[in-house]
Order: sequence, then structure tokens, then C-alpha cells
Amino acid sequence: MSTALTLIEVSPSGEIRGSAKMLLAAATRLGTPVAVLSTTPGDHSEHVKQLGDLGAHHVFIAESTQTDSLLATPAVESLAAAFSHFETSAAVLVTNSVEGREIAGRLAVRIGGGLTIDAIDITLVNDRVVARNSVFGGAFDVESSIHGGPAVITLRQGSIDEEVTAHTPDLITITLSLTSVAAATITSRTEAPTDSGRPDLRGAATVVSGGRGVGSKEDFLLVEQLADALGAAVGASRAAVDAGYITHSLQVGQTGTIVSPQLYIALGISGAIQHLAGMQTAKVIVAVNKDPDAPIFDFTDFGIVGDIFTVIPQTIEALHRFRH
Amino acid sequence: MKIIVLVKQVPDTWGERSLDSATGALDRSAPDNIIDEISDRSLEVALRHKDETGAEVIVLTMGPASAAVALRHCLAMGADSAVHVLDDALAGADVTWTSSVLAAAITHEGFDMVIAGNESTDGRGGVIPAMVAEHLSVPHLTSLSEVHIAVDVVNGSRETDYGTLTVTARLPAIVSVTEQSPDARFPSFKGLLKAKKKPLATLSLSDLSINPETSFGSTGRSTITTVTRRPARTAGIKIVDSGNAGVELAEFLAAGRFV
Amino acid sequence: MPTTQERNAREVFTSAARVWLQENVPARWRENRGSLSEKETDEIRHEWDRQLHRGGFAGLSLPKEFGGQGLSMVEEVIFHDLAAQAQAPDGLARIGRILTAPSLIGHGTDEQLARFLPKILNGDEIWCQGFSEPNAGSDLAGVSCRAVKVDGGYLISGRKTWTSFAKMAHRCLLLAQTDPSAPRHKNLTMFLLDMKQPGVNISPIKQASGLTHFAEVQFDDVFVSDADRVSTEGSGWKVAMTTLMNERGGVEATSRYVEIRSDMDLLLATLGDRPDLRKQLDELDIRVELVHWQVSKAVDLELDSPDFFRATSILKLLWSELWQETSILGLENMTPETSDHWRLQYLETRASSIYSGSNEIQRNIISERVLGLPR
Amino acid sequence: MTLLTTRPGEIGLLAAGAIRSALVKATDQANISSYIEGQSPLAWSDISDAGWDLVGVTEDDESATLRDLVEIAKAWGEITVQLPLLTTIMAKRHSARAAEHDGPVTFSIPTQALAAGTGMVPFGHIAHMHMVADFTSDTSSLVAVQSLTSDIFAPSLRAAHSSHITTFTAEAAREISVVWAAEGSGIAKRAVADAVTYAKQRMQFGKPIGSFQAVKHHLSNAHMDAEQAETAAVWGSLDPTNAHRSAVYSLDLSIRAVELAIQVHGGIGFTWEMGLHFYLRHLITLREMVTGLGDHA
Repeated sequence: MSTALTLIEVSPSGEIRGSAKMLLAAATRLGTPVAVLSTTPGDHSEHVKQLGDLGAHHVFIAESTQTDSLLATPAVESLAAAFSHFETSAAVLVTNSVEGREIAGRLAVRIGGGLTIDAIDITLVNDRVVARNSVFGGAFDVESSIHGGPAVITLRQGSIDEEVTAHTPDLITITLSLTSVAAATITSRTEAPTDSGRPDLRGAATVVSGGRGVGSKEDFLLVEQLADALGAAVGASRAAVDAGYITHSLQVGQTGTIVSPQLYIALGISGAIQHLAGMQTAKVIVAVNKDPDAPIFDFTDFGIVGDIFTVIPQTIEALHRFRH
Repeated sequence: MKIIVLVKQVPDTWGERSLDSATGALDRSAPDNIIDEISDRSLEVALRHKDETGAEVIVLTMGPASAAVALRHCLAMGADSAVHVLDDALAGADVTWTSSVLAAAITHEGFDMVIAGNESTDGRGGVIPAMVAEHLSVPHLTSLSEVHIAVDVVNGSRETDYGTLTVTARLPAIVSVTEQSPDARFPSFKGLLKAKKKPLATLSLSDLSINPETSFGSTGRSTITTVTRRPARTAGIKIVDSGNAGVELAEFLAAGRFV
Repeated sequence: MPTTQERNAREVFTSAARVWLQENVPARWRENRGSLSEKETDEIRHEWDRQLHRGGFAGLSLPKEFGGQGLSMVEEVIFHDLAAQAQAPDGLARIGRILTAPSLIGHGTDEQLARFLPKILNGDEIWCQGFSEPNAGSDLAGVSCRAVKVDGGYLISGRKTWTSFAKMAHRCLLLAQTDPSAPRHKNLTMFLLDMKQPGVNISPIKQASGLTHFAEVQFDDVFVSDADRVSTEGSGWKVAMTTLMNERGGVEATSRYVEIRSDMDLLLATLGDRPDLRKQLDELDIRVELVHWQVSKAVDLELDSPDFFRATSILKLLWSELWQETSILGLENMTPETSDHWRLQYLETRASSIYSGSNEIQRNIISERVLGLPR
Repeated sequence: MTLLTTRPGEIGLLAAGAIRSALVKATDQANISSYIEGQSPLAWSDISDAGWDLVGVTEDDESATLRDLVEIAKAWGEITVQLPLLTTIMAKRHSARAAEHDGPVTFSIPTQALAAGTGMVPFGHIAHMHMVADFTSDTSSLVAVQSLTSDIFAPSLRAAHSSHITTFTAEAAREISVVWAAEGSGIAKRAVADAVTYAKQRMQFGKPIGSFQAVKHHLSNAHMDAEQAETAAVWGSLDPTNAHRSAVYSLDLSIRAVELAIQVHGGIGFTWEMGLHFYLRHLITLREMVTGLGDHA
């Protein structure tokens, strides 16, 4: 069986990012899953164990002291090295993020691969990788197959969620030489604040969003409370962002973040087309809104016509009861 | 300094966009085509540098005959000359083809710096600048909200999903800018009259010594196999709160194992 | 945008066409049209096709390599306009020129092009169209005329209706079902059927107006060879679409414009001094001219541009409804001198909102294909 | 009639494109009701600094043709804002004094809605507005608009009534009529596009209403009207003899298209917040003024 490479993202503080689980689960569908780690030299035994638990059969570590100071290129070089090490790789999977897409793009040129961006599902059909994309705000599904070369695919975060069997992986470690590569240098770094302790909006399995109907910045707390009761990420409609209830980085929609969670709960959101475009590939959609004619109700699996300030506290309380 | 700006014409985003179910290509017949706003911003970055230093600004696009209007628009804004890669063989080109053709055209013109938008409003792939950079073996500094260009170096701030980076590279390099970069200037009537006299070159694939069969035959291609209009989501259960809806919601979530 | 050179070329073409028409339109037709027998009428119309070919005016917008003149839709429209002003006859080769030729150029083999196009252009062969069926209505996908595969070809059985020129036609551009089990739009095939064969039975249809422009045609096991199949089996829907897009184009609208213009002139001449009708007449007159400008706007666009389809898709609706309204106004205000004309014209124009794709279907096409509304 | 070309020249295409993209950017696709009664989303200086008010004035043998101006006016109508661009372009095109003036210009037209001796002044309600007193004279100065009352029927036109009435040349009256017809066709096109978007989104009986034939046929008819309104403006720009009557008919068609667009919107269509009535008000006022120009054209 051929291998499927995944690019494991590591935070500057050295932790494996949440996307690793999705990538390795997806790779398992296509071949023998390989975790590729582009990192600075050090002890990686904890990483290796963690990746094995997530289903990796091989862990390929490419080390360089410059990994943290160069933009994207170390990851490209690491994947290219892994690609030539595992001669039969059918696919390379990367998270669909700003950096992930660029790494995938450069790699595709480098190895003569075909590129699919922002896939929401992948399968192997007659030994050929078939990727599914959702375009134009979820109005169309497009399936494409890659032929004539290896498949390089970026996967939308949160789109694949399945358990795979843990392994004790093989370890391959190499040292990269990055002295002559064409790369931009990173001179400083400011990590986005993640002090909420909530999952990232982009990859979250559950998202709770609030809209204009929440009414005020103070009352947005209710949205956060429900999110915390469900271990969910917090999102918002453009109307809520424009009204100043919450920061722009949490806007869900065509001009904000496009999410594809297992569960999406919309509170006080009427459902403008631009918002729907950012969340309608969610598996299950729930909405609570006072207006019985709100367009969002045409898209919900479970809709409640009611006041969020009476309904949601009740829900939170019931959720606590279920837990105990 | 010679700056090449990559521009793109996209459908005006009024109303809904559509895919041709037979070919999977964007159905460009529906709305009017306009220059992508992000292309305008990229050009603005180049023009500001031109205003300061007198750099030469060339706009480059690949697209159907109608894309020439977008180039004229850029010339009216202040670009010095324009290059249009136009070839029937490029209809429906994917990112692999597009990036290698653009790279060939950039090499053909010669450059110190290339500026592009981070992603187009129609494709939203966001990979072309990095792919072109790989073809040209130069660094890419992409998704920049701010750009500073000096004699032989460019630097800027880059927004990512995990925070902000400041990045720098020696020229030649490729830069892509985001929506945060400054608004484009408003084209003027005088500029438009001048634009009519500026050079607009049209290049075919053979002008770039590209033979689609031999040049692209050995690379992987992603081919669309099916396009389906997603069935409109149908409304499921809808209840009116009569005092107990909050509990019903909790039960619904528990039944779906979301708790 | 036309360059100065193109403009000049168009002006040269226009004057050449005007002079040629002046010299070639048969006087007998121009002067005694009302009193000619049916046989004489057909002879003059058939001869007109040959004259057009000799004069270099046949197939104006068809490529030169296929025996056309290699000009554009603009010249095609200009020529129609001038021909109507010069009261030229309408040839019998119309179906061959505007339906068969583009279908073959789009989908035919070299051998088919060589065999059929010259005879279409020189007027030797008259074509008819076999699309509509008694039970299919406006829905072409409902065609049930069968083509059963036999050695070397197919046997055609079924019934076609609303067929113009059926009686005199040598060939029929025929849509038949080759695979009843295939999905809609994939079960049809286009054929080039020889009409002068046993098994082809033609019965004229008498219209509400009393005239017989159309016929019903019954096919009983009529043979058509593999060489006379257009493109592959199952591609008939695609081929028919090429054909119909042409039918709805500017050329048809131009010839209709000229007919409606002459009705409008009659209305203005006989009713122009009626103050109570002034507003109505003025509006109709503007609308007649708008048909012409709409065609001009359309043909001036690139044929494959989205605006072209946007502009042409409304033509059929414009002229057919306008023509009905002018004839109603004529009927309501007729005098003993004009009553024969308006009574006939009123009945004749009842059909105009039904043929060439009923106006209801036309509105569905606009809403789905131009505006993108869901089916 | 010889058929030459019905297409605009390069100036028309590029200017329309530039102005359209500036308007799209400035309004950010907001509903007309969110800005039309307040401040214009685009500043007048953005337009005048870039020289677009002079697009109809001949300089170095180059200027927009009337056909080009039709293209510009159409784009302007697609995204209606409350700025006096079209009146200024036309005033500067037909009056040397107006062309020298540094600022927006308008004119005063008698209409059937007003008492004899009173003229409708589009954008006359804007401060420091000047109007052409007499298009037939090269020496007559501009006059500052002394408004009797503001006319609030069409907020997008910021109109005022004035006791001074402009004298028009036949050519100016004709060209202004055609340009307003073109603007009207842009408005109609926009209203139809909005109604189509609405019909695709609005669900009833479990389906978007745009899948029902009754709604489809309304929208096809509205599309035909908008398309023909544009054709009538193009015709008017190329055929002076018929310019005025085609312009009036063009506005009739645009009005009908907007009426249908309102119908398709159902109940929400006639509410103030939906904003469709602003288009209708604008078009009706244009038709009054174009009819008023009929005595000169």
C-alpha cells in the first residue's frame, strides 16, 4: 500500500496543533499514514507517541535550526524530503490555512503534483484520490480527481472527524539544510491571543454564534456560556461584529471565517446569505430566534421560535443536569 | 525597479454565482466582469512605490479577451504598461497551469518584484503567489497587511490564523497583500485618456515558448469529475417556545451525542 | 468594436447589396404577388435561392471554407433588412441555411459538409425540420419518434408535426429517439433523412387562417444510413440546441421586423389622423423600432459573449407579441379596404406566440438561463 | 437606416467601469435605504477631483460621445447615490460657462407636477449648487440656486423648486433626456437583479419562490423591460430624430420593471426599509423632467 503524507503543525511553544487528528484520519483512508514534522532539533519522543496515538504508522522528522525563522519553506523542504524518502506516496495532506495552502502550492510545483485546495472530504476510488469541495457558500459540491501525478490536498479544518487505531510508529529523522533556499525570514512573531481556553473557531467541532438579536456586548456573555457548556468555539454574525458586540476575528461568513463543524448553533441570527455561506456545510444546524420568519429557519435541523434569554439559560441548566 | 502586478478580472458579486455543471468551470456568462478589488489594492501598493521612487509598474493578467478592459483600467490608474496572456488553450486552466504560465510571462518581462492579491474573490484558492514563487525560485511574502519596499529588500506584516508575523526578504521576491492594505486610488478621467496611449501587449502561449502538451503533460492535474448543486437544506423540526423549549434543545443535543 | 476599416467594408457591402437587389428581385413578384398561382410562387421562391447563390449572397455568415461568404451576423441582418425593403421573395432554402448548415458546421463530418452544404447554398436541395411531434408539444426531450438500429443504418418510425416546406423538401433534419432506456437529453440522435422515399407520408395542416404553412409527416420504417447520422448516437439534444439557438437569433427577428414594420406603416397610413389612437400608435411604432435596435445591439456583440444571449433571448417574445397587438389594432379599426388584410393577419398571428418555442417556454428559458432562477 | 455600431467607445467602457467600481466600493453593496436619506456614501470631491464631471467636454479632440455617456449613466443608475454627477456632466458638456465653473452644476425644468413658472431643479437642495440659466447663450452666467422649497418626493435627487427656469437648446434637452433614460435603465437593471436574488432566497412551500412559474414570468417580463429600456436609450443616443420619444418610452419601461420587482418582493417590497420605492420615486421624477424637456427637444 502506498503512503499518505500529512504535515503536522506545531505551535511555536512546541505543541502539536489540533489539526493533526483530522489529517491522520484522512490519510488513513488513502494509504499508510505518515506524520511529517518540520521542527528545530530536540527530543521529540513525546510528539512521536502522540502522533502514534492519532494513527501515524511512520513519523518523519526533518530538523533544522532555521525552521522557526524562515517562512513556509522549511515545511516545503521537509515534505519534499519525505516525499522522496517514501517513494510511493499517493497523497500529501496539509491543513487549509494561509500557510498550509502556500506550502501545498509550492510543494505541488516542486514535485509535479496536482493540487486541490480546501477539500471537505476525500476518498480513494479505484486507486485515485477523489476530493470533494464545497463552493459558493455551500451552494455547489464539486468532486475532483487528481491524475498524472501525486495529489497535494489542503483539507478544511474540522471537516473530517473519525477515530483511527493507535500505532507505535517508526521514526525517521533527517537534518535539513536550508542555507540556500529562497525564503522570507521571520523577524518577529505575535501569537494571536487564545486566552479564552475555547477551541479555535476554524477547526471546532461545535460552534455557538450570536447575532444582532443578542442585543448588546454584555449580553453576548450568554453565547459564551452556552459555548462553554458544550466545549464549543464562539462565533458571530457580521451584524453582531458591526454592532461591536465581539471582535472581528470571530465573524463567521463569506467575509469572515468559513466553518464546517459537526454542530452549529445560531442565537439571534436571522440568516443573511453571507452568513449562511460561512456555515451551511455544518452537519447539524440549530437556531433560536424570536422572528418566526427568519430565513435561518429554512436551514435548521432544529429551530426554536423564542427569546434566547429564556430558552438558552434553560438549556444550559438542563445540560448541567444531564452531566450529573 | 521593475514591479509586476498580477491582476485578475472576476464576476461582479451581485447576486448568485454559478458553476457550469458540464465543465465545472465558473459560469462567467452570468454577471458582469470587473477587476478584482484585491487586484486594485495590489496595484495601489506598486503605484505608491512608483510615486515615491519612479519605479516601473507593469500589470499582467491571464484571461479571456474581455480581460483587456481590466488592464486598461490599471493603465488609467497609473501603471506604465500592460501584458495580457491570451490563448484559447488556457480556457479552464487550473492553478497548476495558471502559475506556470504566469511565471513564464513574468520571466519574459523581467522583474525585481511581483505583487499580487492574497486570494481572488472568485477562486479564493490563495495559492497562485506561492506557486509562482516556486517556479521562479524566489521567496514569497504573502498575506501582508502592510508592505514596505526598499532598494533591495521588502518587508511587511503577515496575518495568519495563529497571529501576526513580521517578515523580510531580499529582492527579487513575490509579495501578496490582503484586504487590510490601503484602498486603491480612484481612477481619473485624465488618467484614462493617457491610458489609451500606453502599451498593452498580448502574448500567446507560443510567444512564451509553452506547448501545453509537452509543458504540462507530466504534471499532476486536478480534474473536476462531478458538480452538483447541493440540495437546498430542508427545514427540520421547528418549535415555538411555550416554556420548555430550552430543555427540548438540551434533549435534542443529547440525542445527537453533542453533549 | 468595428474599426474604421470594418465600417467602410460594411458600407460597401450595403450599397452592393442594395444595387444587386434592385436589379434582381423579379418584377413579376414585386408587382403581381397577390395574383400568382401557388405553383408560380414556389417556382419564383426556388429560383430566388439560386439567384442569391449566383449573386454571392447565399450563406453570408457561413465560413468561406464551407462555401459561405465568411461575413458576420451584422451583414446577415443588413441583407435581410434590405431584401425586405426591396420586397424580395423568401427562398425555400431557409431551413437548410439557418438550421441544417450551422448544425453540420458544429457537429457534422467533413464528408457530410461536402455532400450537403453546397446544395443547400446553391438552392438545389430544400430542407425541412422534423423536431416537433403531436404528443411532445414544446418539450423536445419528449420526442418519441423511434430510430431502430439495423445493418448499415436505422429505420425511422413515428410522426412529426408543424413541419414547414415538407411537401417540397428533399431532406429532413430529424430528431429521433435511439435509446428509450437512456436518460432524458441523452436518448436522442439527429439524422439527415431523405424525404423522397417510400414510407414518408405528408398531410398538410390547415391553420385557423385557412392557409397551410405546415404539414404533419408520418414515417413508417424509413431507412437512414449511418453516414447520415449527425455526431454520435445520443447527442441529438446537444445538436438540436445548436440549431434552435440559431433559429431564435437575429436573422429571424429581422425578417419579422420588416413584416411588422409594413403592418405598422399600414396602420399609420390609415389611422394616423385618429387623435384617440395617437398614444397607442406612437407606442407601437416605438416598439417596432425597438425590435430593430434590439437586433442591432445583439449582432454587434461578440457571438459568444454573455450579453449576446441576454440580448437575443428576448427577441422572439418581442416580435411575436408586438405582431399580435398590431393585428388586433388593425382588426378593431379596419375599413372595407383593409379588412381582408387585417382579418387574415389577425388569424395568422395567433400562431406567432406558439411557434419557434411557445412564449411560455421562452419566458422559462429567460428566467432559467439568463436570470439563473431554479428549475 | 444603415446599421453601424451600437456599442460604446473605449472612453465609455472604461469610464463606466471606473465609476461602477468606485460606487460598488463606496456603498459596499448596502441597501439603498441605508444611505439615501443621509450622507452620500461617496464624496463629491472623489468624483470631481478625478475629473469625471468633465467627461463629456471635448478636450484635445477627445471626449465621450453621447453613446459613451449612456454607458456611464447606466452604471451610475445601477448603484444610485445622491450626487449631481449626471446633471454636472451634461451642464458642462453644453455650457462653456458651466465647464469653467469649479463645482457641481444643474438646471431647472418645468414639469407637470409644478405650477407654471416654477422649475424642478435636481440636486437644487444641495448647498452652493449652481445652475445653468441659459444653454443658448455663451455669455450668460451661472446662477446660484435660490430654492423656493425642497422637493422630498425622490430623496436620491435632492431636488428643489425654483422660480428661475433654464432655457435649453434642442440638443441639450435631447441629450439630457437620453442620459436620464440610460440612468433609468441602470436602475431597472439593478432592481431586477435584486428581485432575482430575493426570489432565489425567499422560501415558500418549501421551495425558493423563484422556482414558481408565475414568479419566473414576472421576472422575465421585468428583465425584458429593463433590457429594452437600455436599448431605447442606446437608440436615442444614435438617432437624434427619435431621441426624446425613445427616452420617454425607456423610462416607462424602467418604471414597469421596478413595479414588477416590487411585486416579486411580496409584502416587504412596499416597505420603506426595503428601499425599492426610492428607485420608483427617482424614475418617476426623471420621467416628469424628461417630459418637461419635450418642448425643447
